[in-house]
Amino acid sequence: MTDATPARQAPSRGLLARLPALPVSLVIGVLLLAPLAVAAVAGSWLAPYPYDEMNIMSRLQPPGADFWFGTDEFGRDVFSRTLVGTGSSLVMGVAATALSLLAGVPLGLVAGYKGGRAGEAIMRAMDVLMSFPPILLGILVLAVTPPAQWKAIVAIGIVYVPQVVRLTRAITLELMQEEFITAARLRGESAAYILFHEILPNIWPPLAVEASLRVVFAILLGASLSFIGMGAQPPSSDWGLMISEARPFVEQAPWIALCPGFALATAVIGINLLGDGLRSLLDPRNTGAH
Amino acid sequence: MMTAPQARPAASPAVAGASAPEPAPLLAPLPAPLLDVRGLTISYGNARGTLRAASDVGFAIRPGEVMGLVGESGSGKSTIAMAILDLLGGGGRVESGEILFDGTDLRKLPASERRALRGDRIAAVFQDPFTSLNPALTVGRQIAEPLIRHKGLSPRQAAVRVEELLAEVGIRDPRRVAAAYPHELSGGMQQRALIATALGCEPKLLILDEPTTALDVTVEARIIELLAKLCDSHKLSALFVSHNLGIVNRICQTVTVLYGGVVVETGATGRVLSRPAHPYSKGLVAALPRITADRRHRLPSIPGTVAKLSGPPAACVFAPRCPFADETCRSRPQAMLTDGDGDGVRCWKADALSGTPWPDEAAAPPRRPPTGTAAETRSAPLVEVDHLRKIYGASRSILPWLRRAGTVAVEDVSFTIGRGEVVGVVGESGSGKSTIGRALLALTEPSAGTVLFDGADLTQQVKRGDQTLRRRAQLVFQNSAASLNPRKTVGAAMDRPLVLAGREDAEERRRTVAGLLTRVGLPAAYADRYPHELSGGERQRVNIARALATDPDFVVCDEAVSALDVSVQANILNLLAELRDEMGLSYLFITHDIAVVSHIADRVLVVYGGTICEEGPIGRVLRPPYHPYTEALLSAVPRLAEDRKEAPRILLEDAAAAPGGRGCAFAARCPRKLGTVCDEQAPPVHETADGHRIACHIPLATLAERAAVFPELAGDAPH
Amino acid sequence: MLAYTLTRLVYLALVLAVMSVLVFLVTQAMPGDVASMIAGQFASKEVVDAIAVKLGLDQPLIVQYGRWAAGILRGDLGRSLVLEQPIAPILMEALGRSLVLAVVALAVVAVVGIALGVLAAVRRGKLTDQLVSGVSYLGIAVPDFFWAIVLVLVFGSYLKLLPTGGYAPIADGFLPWASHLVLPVVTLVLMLLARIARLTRSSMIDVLQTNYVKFARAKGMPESVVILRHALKNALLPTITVLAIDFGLILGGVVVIETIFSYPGMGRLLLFAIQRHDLPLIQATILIVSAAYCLANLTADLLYAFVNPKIRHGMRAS
Amino acid sequence: MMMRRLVARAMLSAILLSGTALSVQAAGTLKVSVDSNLNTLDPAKMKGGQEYVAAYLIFNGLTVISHDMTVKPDLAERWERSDDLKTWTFHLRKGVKFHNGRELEAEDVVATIARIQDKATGSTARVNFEIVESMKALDPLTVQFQLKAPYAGFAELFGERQARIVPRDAVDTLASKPVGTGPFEFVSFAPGDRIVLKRNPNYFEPGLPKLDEVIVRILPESSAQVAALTTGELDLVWNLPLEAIDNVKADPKLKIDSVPTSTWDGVIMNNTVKPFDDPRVRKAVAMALDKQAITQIALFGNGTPTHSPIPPSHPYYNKDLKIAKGDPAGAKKLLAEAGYPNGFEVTLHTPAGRATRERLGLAVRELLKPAGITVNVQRVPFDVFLKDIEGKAGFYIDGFFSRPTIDTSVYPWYHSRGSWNTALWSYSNPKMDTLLDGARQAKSEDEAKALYTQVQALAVEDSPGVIPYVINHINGMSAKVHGFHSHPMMFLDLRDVSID
Repeated sequence: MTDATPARQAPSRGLLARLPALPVSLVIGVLLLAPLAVAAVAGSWLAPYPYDEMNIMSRLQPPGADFWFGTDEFGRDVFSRTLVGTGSSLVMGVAATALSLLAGVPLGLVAGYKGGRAGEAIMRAMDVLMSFPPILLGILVLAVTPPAQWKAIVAIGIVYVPQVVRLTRAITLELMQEEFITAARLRGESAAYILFHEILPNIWPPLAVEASLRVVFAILLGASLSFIGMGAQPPSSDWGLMISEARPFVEQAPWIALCPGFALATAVIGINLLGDGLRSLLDPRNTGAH
Repeated sequence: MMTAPQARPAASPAVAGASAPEPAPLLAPLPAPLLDVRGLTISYGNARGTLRAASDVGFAIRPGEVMGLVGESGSGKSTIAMAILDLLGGGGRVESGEILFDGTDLRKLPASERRALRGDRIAAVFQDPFTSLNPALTVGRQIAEPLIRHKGLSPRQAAVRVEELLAEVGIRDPRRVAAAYPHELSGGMQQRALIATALGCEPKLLILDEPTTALDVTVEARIIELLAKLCDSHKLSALFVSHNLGIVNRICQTVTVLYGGVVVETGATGRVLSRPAHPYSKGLVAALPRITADRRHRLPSIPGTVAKLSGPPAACVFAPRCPFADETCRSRPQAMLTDGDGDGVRCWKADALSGTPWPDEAAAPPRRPPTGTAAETRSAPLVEVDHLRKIYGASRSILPWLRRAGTVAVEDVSFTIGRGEVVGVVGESGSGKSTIGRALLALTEPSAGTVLFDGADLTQQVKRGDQTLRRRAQLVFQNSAASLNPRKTVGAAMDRPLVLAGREDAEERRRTVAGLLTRVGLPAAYADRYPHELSGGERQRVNIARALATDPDFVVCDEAVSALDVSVQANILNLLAELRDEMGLSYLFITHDIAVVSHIADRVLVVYGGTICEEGPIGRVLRPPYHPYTEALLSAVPRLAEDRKEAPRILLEDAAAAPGGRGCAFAARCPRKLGTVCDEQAPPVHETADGHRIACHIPLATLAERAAVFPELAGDAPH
Repeated sequence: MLAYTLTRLVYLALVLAVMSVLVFLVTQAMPGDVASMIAGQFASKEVVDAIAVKLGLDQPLIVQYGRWAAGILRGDLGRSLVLEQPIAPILMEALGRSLVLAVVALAVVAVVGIALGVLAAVRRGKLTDQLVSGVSYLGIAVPDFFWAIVLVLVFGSYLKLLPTGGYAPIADGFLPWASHLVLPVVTLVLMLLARIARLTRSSMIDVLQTNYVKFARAKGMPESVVILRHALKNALLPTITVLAIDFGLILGGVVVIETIFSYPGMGRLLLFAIQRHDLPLIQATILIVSAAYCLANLTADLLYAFVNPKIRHGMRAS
Repeated sequence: MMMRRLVARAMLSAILLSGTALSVQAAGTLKVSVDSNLNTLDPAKMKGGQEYVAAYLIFNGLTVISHDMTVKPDLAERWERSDDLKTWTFHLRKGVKFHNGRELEAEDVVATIARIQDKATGSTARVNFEIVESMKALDPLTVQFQLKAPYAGFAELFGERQARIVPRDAVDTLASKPVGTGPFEFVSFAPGDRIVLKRNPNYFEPGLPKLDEVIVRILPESSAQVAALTTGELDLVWNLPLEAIDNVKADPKLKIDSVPTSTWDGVIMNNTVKPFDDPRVRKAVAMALDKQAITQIALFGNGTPTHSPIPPSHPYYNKDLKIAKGDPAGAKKLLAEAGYPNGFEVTLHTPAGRATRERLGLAVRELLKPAGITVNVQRVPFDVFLKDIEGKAGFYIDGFFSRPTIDTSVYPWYHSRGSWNTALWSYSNPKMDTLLDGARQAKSEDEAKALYTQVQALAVEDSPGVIPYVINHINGMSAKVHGFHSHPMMFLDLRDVSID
C-alpha cells in the first residue's frame, strides 16, 4: 500500500488523543459555556443570596463588596438573580430547540422521503407557518393563554419547526439522490430502515450544527418574549425578564440590566462558537463560515 | 533572449552526470522554446502536512508546438498548468524552479506583469465549460473583457471583434451567442466561447487543461478538430493537459508523461505512444481497452494505487507498482535520461526493457463461450423490456401555465437480455441510457410499457412490497464514493443484504462477507474500514461485492468504470468479466465509452434521444452497415493507432438532441438526413438474421456501402 | 419569469387565505373578549351582552369570518373596536413608519454589511477578516433589546445627544425626523449587520473558488474587476434574499425595538391591539404584517431570479 | 355683544402677534407626554388616566373638581337643588361654543347623559347616573334632573371624568375627531404616536388658555420620557414615573410638582373564595403587610399609607387608627386559628404593564412569606385581567383613580350593593351599609365626618382587602413651564400654563 489512502483513525483512540485537533472555537465555546452550565444546574446553591429576597434598605445599590453586581429596585442581589436565572434562560433555548427538532425532524423526513401529497401538504403547512414573522407567531401563540414560561417554550418550538422541517427535508432529498440509498432500496430495505439507519445518521451532523445555532435564536427569542412580558413571569430571574424590568432604572442603576445582558451575550457567543467548532469538527472539508 | 539550449536541461545537478554527456549534433538550429519549465517543484501545505504535487518538473514547448501533459488523477498535471498561469490556489506554492516564457522567468516578474501576460500572451481554456463562464454575464461581454483590458479596444470595437472570434471558432450565429447567457448554450458552444476568449488577444501560448473531458464524444471530436486547426492557423504553441491518450495522440506533437508529480517520460507523441520506454507509460498504454483488441483477452493492468509524495523522491516513484523494479529502483531516485531528439525517460532500465512489453497477468482463463447467441437469448430471456417509455417532469397543475407535457427520457424501447449475457448500452449524456437501467431495477416507474424480470413484472412486485425478486437484480454505480454510506463500515454495508436474505447466524454472515471481499480481491480485514479509508478502485470493488451479496442473477453497471483511472479501470473490467464467467451473471453495461463496451459486452444497444437506433452483437455493430449515429460515434472515438490520424471523421453539429418528436430522434444532427421524412416519420427497423437491427430511413443496402470505421476489423463478425 | 411570478402569486394568495382562517380562529380563541373590554370594569353582564350584539359578536363564527373576509377582499379592513376608527388609515400610517425604519436600516445594513463581508472574504484569514468576524459575533451575540438599552443609556441619558423615543413626522423638519430614527436604526443595524456580513463573506468565499473566477483571472483581469464584476454579482444572490426577508421582518414590526424606542410602527400597533383585545385590529394587523412578510419573501425570490439570468430565462416554478 | 368682544380680541391679538408671530408660536407650544396609548377620545368611553388628560383639554363638564377637591361651576354657572335632594337644576353659561362653532345647549347635556346611561355605550360612568330618574331641558340654557333617591353629591358627579358634555350632533365621530368646548381644539391623533391640539380662540374663560398649541406624545418607556424631558424635547411629563423622580430633581433645568391624591392600589381578596371567605385569614394578611414598607417598595415613598380610599390628606381621615406595621407572628397565630397552622399557597394575579402594581404584588409575596403564606405571582394581560380575574379570582392586585367625592370613593366598594363591591371582593356587612347610607344623607360636614371615621375603622376590622396606600400624583417639567399645578384627580390642567 502506498500512502494514498488516508491514515485510519482507530476508534479506540479516545477523544483525549484528538484534543489538539479540536477546533479552537469549540474549545473556547466550551470554556465559556462550562461556568454557565454549572450556574444552570447549581445556581441556587452558589448564589450568595436567595434570588427573590427583597431588602428595601439596600435597593438600587451599586456593585460593591456586599452585592457584587449591585441590587435591583427591590434590593435583590443582581448577581444571585443572574446566576439563578441561567437555568431559566438556557432551558428556554434548549427545550424549545429540542421541541422543534422533535416535531420537525420526523416531518422533514417524511416530507423528504415520501414526497407526494403528504410531503406537499407538510411543506405547504410549513409555508403558512413561515409566513408569520417569528416573534409575531410567538406572540400569537402566547396571546391565546395567559403567559407562562413553558408556553413560551412551546411557542418558540413551534416557531422553529418549519426551519427544521425544511432543513431535514432538504438533506433527506439530497441523500435520497445518493447512490447508497438506491443500493438500500435495491436490496429491499423497508422505508423505516432506510429512514432511520441510512438517512438519519447522515442527517444528524448538519442538524447538530443547525440545532446549536437554533438554540441561540431560541434563547434570544425567549428573552425577547420575556422582555415583552410573554415569557417568564416575575419574580423569575430570567435574563430577558430581568433586562426588561431593569429598563426604567437604566439611568440610575445600569448594572441591573448589564449583568444579565453580559451573561446572555456570553451564552450566545459560547453556543455560537460551539456550533462553529462542531461544524468544523464534523466536516473537515468545511472552509467558509455560513 | 537566451539562445537555444543544447539539450534538455538537466533536472538537477546530482543527476546531470547520468544524462547523455554530449548532445547529438544539430542538423538545423531548433527554435528557442517558447515555454521552458525547469526544475519546477510545487507543494500544497495544510495543517495535516505537505503534499508534493510536482517534483523537479522540466519540459519545453517550441513555437507552434502542442505538447501533451498526460498522467492519471493526482499526477500533478493540472497543478503545473496552474503554476504557469500563477493561479495556484488552496495553499499551493511553487517551491523552486524556473518558468521561462519567451526567455523571461515568469516567477521573477511582479504580479501585475504576470497578470498583464495572462489572457494576452498566455491564454487558457479549462476543463469544465459549464462552470468556467460567469453565469451572470453575457458570453459576449466575457469574451470582450480581455480585448478591452489588454488590447485597449473600445467596447464597440470589442463587440465587433467578439463576433469575428465566435465565427472563427465555428459558431454560426455569433450575434445571438454573444448576447446570450452561458446557460442558454450547449456545452460545446460554451467551450467554443471559451476558446474564442482565449484566442481574442492572439496569444502565443495556450494552456489547455482537459478542455474536452466534460464533453460528449461527438462534441469532443469537433472541439479537438477546431483546436488542431486553430493551433495550426495561428501558429500557436499549446500545453495540452489530458488523461486521454487518444486525444493527445490526435493533437499533440510531443508528449510528457507525469507520474506522482514526476516526469517519467517525454518525447514525440508517436514514439511515446507506440513504443513507450518507461514502464509506467507501457502500463498505461497497455491497460487501455481497445475496440480492435481481442475481446476474450484480459486487460493488462497496473497493480496498486497512484503514488503521492510528501518530499523529494527517495526512490523511483513508480517502483512500488513496477513489475520490472529491483532493489536499485527502490533505493535511489531516478535521473532523466535524454537523447538529442528531445526524448527522455526517467528509468535506468529503459534501454534494457526496450521492446519488452508490459507483462500480461497470469494467462487469462479462456472465456466461457458467450451464451448470447441470438437463438438462445430468445428462448429464455432473463429480462424482457417491452415498449418502455419514461417521461419526466410532466405536470397536471390546475394552473394552466404550469401544465407541462414533460421531457421524454425513454421513448418506446424494447429489448431482451439473455441469461449470462452482457448487453452494453452506449449513448451520450441525455440519451436516456441511465433511465433504462433504473427502469429495469424498478427504481423508476415506467410511464408506459413493461419490464419483465424472469417473467415477472418487477415494478408491480416492488409496489406490492415484495422485495425477493428485486434482490436478484443489483446495481453497480459510477460514483464509488457516494454509493457507500459514509457512516457505515464496509462490513456493515455488506452485512445488510445477508440479514435481509434471512441469514440469522452473525458469524456465518461475517464469513460470507469475508468471502465476498476476498472474491473481489480485497483483504477480508477491509470489513472494518469506512468508505473514506479506501481508494476509488477499492471502493468500487466493495460496491461490486455488496451487489453480489444478494446473490443476484443480473447486475446493471451504470458507468461503473467511467470515474476510474485507466490502470484501475482495467482491474475492475477484468473483475467484472471474471464474475460473469464464474457466476453466470447477466450485465446491462451502461457507458459512454465504446472501447469499454466493446471489451466486455456481447451485444450493444446504441441509444440516442431515448430511442434505440442500432442494436446487435458487438462485432456486428462495429462493422458496416452502421446507423448514421453509430458511424459518427465510432469515428469520433480518439484512438492510439497513428494511422487513424488522417482518416475521415464524421463531425456532428453541436445542436442538442430534441427527443420526443414524431420522426427520428437523430434527424436534427444527422449528416445523412434524407429530408422531411426523417423529421416526420419514425424510422423503419432493418433487421438482419444475426440479430443486428438498425432503425433508419436509409435503406440497409445504402448504409452497408459505407467504409468501415475500423478497417482492421474488416470482414465478417468472428462469432 | 411571468409564469413563475404568476405561480408564486397564486401560492401567496392561497397561503394568505389559509392564514386568514388561522388568524381568525386564533384570535377567536384568545381569552378575554372585546365586549367586556369595552364595557370596562363597571360592566354588568347585560351591558357586555348589549355591546356584543351591537358588534355582531353573537353571530356564528363562520358568519363573522365570512363578513370579515368579504370586507378584506373589498379592501375594507374593518373598524377598530377600541379606537372606533377605520383600521386601514391607522394601519397604513404605522406601516409607513415601519417602512421608513426598514428602508433606512436596510440601506445601511446592505452597504456596510456587504462591504464588510467582501472585505473579510478577500482578506480571508487575515486580521481584517478576524476583526469583522469578531464584530459580527458581538452583533449576533448581544440581543437587540440589550443594544437598545445601552444606546439609550449612552446617547440619551449620558450624552444627551439623541432622542431616545418616539417619532417625529418629516413635517417637523428633517433634523427632528432623522434624529428620532438614529437609535432604532442603529439597533437594527447592529442586529442585522453581522448576519449580512457573514453571509456575504461565506458566499463570496465560495464564489471566489469557482471556475469562472479562476477563468477571469486567467484572462488577466485585475483583482478589482474579478471581485466586483465577476464574483460580487454572483455572491450577492443569497445576501439579497436575506435582505429582502429582513425587510419584511422590519416592515412587520420589530416589537421589542419599537417598544424600547416608543416607535409607533407595526409592532407596537400589534401589541396595542393584543393588549386591548381589539380583534379586528389584531386580525388586520397580523394579516397585513404576514402579507408584507410574504411579499418581501416573494420579492426576494423574484429579485433572486431577476439577478440570476439562469433563472430569469426559462424559469419554472419549483 | 359677546361676539363683538371676541372679534375685537381676536383682532387685537392678531395685531399684537403679527410682528412676532413665529417666535410666539414656538414659545406657545407645550409638549407633554403620557405613558400609554389612548384607546379613545370619546369621553364617555374613557377608562385610562392618559385618556382623561385629553378629556380635560378638549371638553368641559357641567361642574369641575377644583384643585382643593371642591366642586366648582364649569359649563353650568350655577345650580339649585330641591330640599329633598332629588331635583337638581343646572343653568348653563351663556355663549359657550363647541369647537365646531355651534353654541352649547341644554339638549346637549341631556344627550350626553342619556348616552352614558345607554348600556351599549359601555361607559364606566353609567352607574353614577343610574340614580337619575328623568331629565329634561327646560330651556336652551337650563337642564333639570329628577333623582330616584336623595343624593347630596350629585353636582360632583358632573365633575367625573366621563361626564364631559359633548355636542349631540357629533357623537359618532368623537372617538377619532372629538369636538368639545374645552380650552384646546383637536387637530390630529396618530394612535401610538401623538395627539395635537390647538388653542380654542373662543374659550369661555377670558384670556385662557395661554398656550397656542399642545402636543401630547405617547411615550411608554419611562427612560425615554425622562431623556426627552432632559433634552428639551418634552416640556412636561404627566404622571412622572416614580423611579425617575430623583433624576428630575437632580437636574437644575427641571422641576417636579406633586400632590397627594386618593388614587389607591389594593390587595384584593375575594370574600367568597376560600380561604379568604374567613375574615381571620383576611385579617392575617392585613396584619402581615407592612404598609410603610410597601409604600417604599411600590412607590419609592411617593405616597402615603392609608386605611381606605380616604386619603390622610382628607379631613375625614381617621387619625386614631394605626397603620399596620407588619406582624407576621400575629398573622401566623390568626391563620392557625382559621385552620391554617402551616399557612397556604395561593396565586396572586397582577395586571401586566402596571409597574407599581407589579411591585406591589412582589412586595406582598415577600411580606407574606414570613407569615407562612406562599404567594405565586402571575402577571396577566390587562384584557384577561378584566375578564377573568377582576371579581372572579381569589387574590389579586387592583387599583383605582381618585373619585370626585368621598361618597363616590367609598360607597361603591364597601356598600354591599355598591357597584364595585360585587365586581371586586363581594364584601357584605349590614353595619357598613347603614353607615354608608347614612353618610349619603348627612346634612352636615361633621355628621359625615363622624360616619366616615367609623367606616374606616370597620374597613380595617373586616379587611375585605388591604388598601396599603394612596399615591402622590407627580409631574415633571422643564423650568420654563409656568403656572402648572398638579391636580389631585390627576387631570392635566393647562389653562393657566405658559412657557418661556
